[in-house]
Amino acid sequence: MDAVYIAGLGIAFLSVIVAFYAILREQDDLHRILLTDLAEILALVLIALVATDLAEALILPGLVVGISELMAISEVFLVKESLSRPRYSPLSIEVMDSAPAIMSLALVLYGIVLSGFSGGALAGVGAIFYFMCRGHDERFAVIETASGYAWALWIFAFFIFMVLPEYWLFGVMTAGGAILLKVTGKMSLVGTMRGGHNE
Amino acid sequence: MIDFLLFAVFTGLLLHGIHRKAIARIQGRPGPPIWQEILHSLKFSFKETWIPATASEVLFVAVVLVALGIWSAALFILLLEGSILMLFGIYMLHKIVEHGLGLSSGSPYGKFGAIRSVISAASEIPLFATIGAIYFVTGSLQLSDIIAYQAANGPLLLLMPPVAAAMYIVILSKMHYSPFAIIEAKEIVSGNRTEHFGVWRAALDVAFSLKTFVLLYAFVLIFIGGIPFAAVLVLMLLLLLSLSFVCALCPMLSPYDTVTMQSLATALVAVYLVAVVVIA
Amino acid sequence: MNSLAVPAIGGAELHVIEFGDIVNYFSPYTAMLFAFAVLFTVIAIVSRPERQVDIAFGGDAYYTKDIQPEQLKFQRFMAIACGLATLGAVVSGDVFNFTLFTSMVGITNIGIVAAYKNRHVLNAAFQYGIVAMIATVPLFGGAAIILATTGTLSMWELFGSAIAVPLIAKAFLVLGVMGEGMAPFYVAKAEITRAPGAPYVLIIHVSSLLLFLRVVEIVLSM
Amino acid sequence: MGTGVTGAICIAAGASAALDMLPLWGAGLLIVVAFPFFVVLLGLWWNASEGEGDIPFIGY
Repeated sequence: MDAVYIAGLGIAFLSVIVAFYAILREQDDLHRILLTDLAEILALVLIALVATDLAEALILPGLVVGISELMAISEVFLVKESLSRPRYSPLSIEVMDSAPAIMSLALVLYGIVLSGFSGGALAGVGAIFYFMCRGHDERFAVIETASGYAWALWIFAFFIFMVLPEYWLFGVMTAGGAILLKVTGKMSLVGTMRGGHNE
Repeated sequence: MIDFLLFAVFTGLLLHGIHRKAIARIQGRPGPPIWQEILHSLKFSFKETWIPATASEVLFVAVVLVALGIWSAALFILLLEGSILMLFGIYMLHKIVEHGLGLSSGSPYGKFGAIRSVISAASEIPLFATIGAIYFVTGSLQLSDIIAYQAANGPLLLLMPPVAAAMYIVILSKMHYSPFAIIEAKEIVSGNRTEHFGVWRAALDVAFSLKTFVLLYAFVLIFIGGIPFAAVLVLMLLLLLSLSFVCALCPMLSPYDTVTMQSLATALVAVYLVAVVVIA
Repeated sequence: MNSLAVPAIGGAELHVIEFGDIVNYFSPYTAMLFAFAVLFTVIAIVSRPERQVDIAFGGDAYYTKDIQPEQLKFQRFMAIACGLATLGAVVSGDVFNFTLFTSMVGITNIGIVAAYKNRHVLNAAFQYGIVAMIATVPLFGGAAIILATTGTLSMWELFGSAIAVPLIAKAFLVLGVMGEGMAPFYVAKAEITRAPGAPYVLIIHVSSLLLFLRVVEIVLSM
Repeated sequence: MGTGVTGAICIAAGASAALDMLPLWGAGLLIVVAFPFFVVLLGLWWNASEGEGDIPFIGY
């Protein structure tokens, strides 16, 4: 067994113990959610210590599961404490009224150049920025529809890989473009979540 | 096979009757005749039957069928000398039956029974420790292998008494009138069985008689080994009478004490298990 | 290629379902667990929830609680999701997939009761959720340690006698699954049981019991 | 009707297992599925009807 792995494992366990002890000590529920997230990250650290391609592939589902658990608990916490959503605009900075269009355009364009997951994330940031600044009276359903079709296209691309592997280039391009659209669409929804008009 | 099943049903009901009679005699009461539970089941099956208006109909009925199904399956696992891991699985699934019985009717008494059943989930863990210890010692979980091992090395009851004690506690916690039977304590009427009347109750009696038969039979097979069937029955009866003594002499514990006792038992078996592994 | 180690305690392998490198299999034991999970998922789909009767203290009045249709739909959806996650976990032939499905069960369990606006139930669901989340640390940690020490997550290789799985990894796996709702981490679950919607609430217990049964088999076989 | 069918399945399964026509686990599976229905349906078949009781309730 690699010495580095052992050392890493030791440090990770030390952190786990610290995190668990903190959760034990903490009384405030909100802080406990945050500390739980900390502990969850340590689970990912344990996987990351394996440091192979497989470990990398395992972190993503672990992360997704962790985030969804966190969201579920946060939602329960909101309802439990009957916290209402803020009604005022949390950010009002002048530049947010003048800059968004050109910034978002640049981000989206660069995202399209990158394509795939990271491109989608970048373009999505651009879209979020736009929606955050310009308000969000956009047509929710249209974005969702586009992202749904993109997803179907993505799946379709996988079938190309499976059934007609010789057209792999077409499959890659389809999948890359579709995931770009989908991640963009989904991330831009983040900017419009929580209230606002929505048809 | 069906003949053995029916035999087990009636023997199980008879064992329930003997259990009641023994408890009554120990407590200085005359008690009902030993075939009382058989008559009971028949009586319930003749009674007018419907489903309470507040109940979740499908679940209300399905749980009864599940109870019958899992314990018939458990009996066949013993009969075919299958894996005791599956037996353990069925025993755990019985917990679901208890929850389902209590929750499906919408009755507050049933609900309390179900909640208590969740609380007393600690009672299942000693069985896990039992299975683990048996696996480490005999190297197999097939009942046929365990019986063969005992034929070669003597009964497991003498080889690892703490494990047998753990299983004894597990069986005890499922007996009627046991100190651990908080889920059907009188202060919540009949606990999770309160709303199951008529045919449903008769079917549950059949299922629970199978349960008693299976648990006693399993104990004898796992810890004594392969002996003639008549001797098995005698041993089952003796085991039942010892359980009756405990049930008759111990008061029913409060839910928290029950959980404490069961957790302690689990901890003791776990310590023993670790010791067995370390020595082995 | 896919044949389980001969003394597999769950019984001989009956059928293998491959999704690429994700392999699921049925042995008599996992088939039994699978059948049970299917049974209760179907019950959750077809049955109507019960109407809980509550007694008003200080009189003979009582009232029944009805579940609103939207809440019912949400609960039922979550219960079905929970059933499917359980199905995935009990037949998984891959330790990491098992842990993933286990944590998914944790999420859906919170979801089943989260829609019910009762302070006690929500409080319990919150505490249960925290425990379930913390439990993913030993759960994923166990799987990661198995991967690091043995180089594989496939049960076909792990169940063989050639590979020794460290005891700590096994203990972590069991601890993780127990954190998803077994004794002694189940305390909050008893309060959750108060929520109406028996067929859905029942799935919470079905899933955690089946996961526990599965992890027992995995840990003993390794 | 159902009582008869499920009862027949149980008996047939038991008999064919005894005659080696079915593997034991197969017969067991059949009985496990059929027996619960048999018990419940048997009870529902012979239990009292939902009509008037034969002793009128006269109150306490």
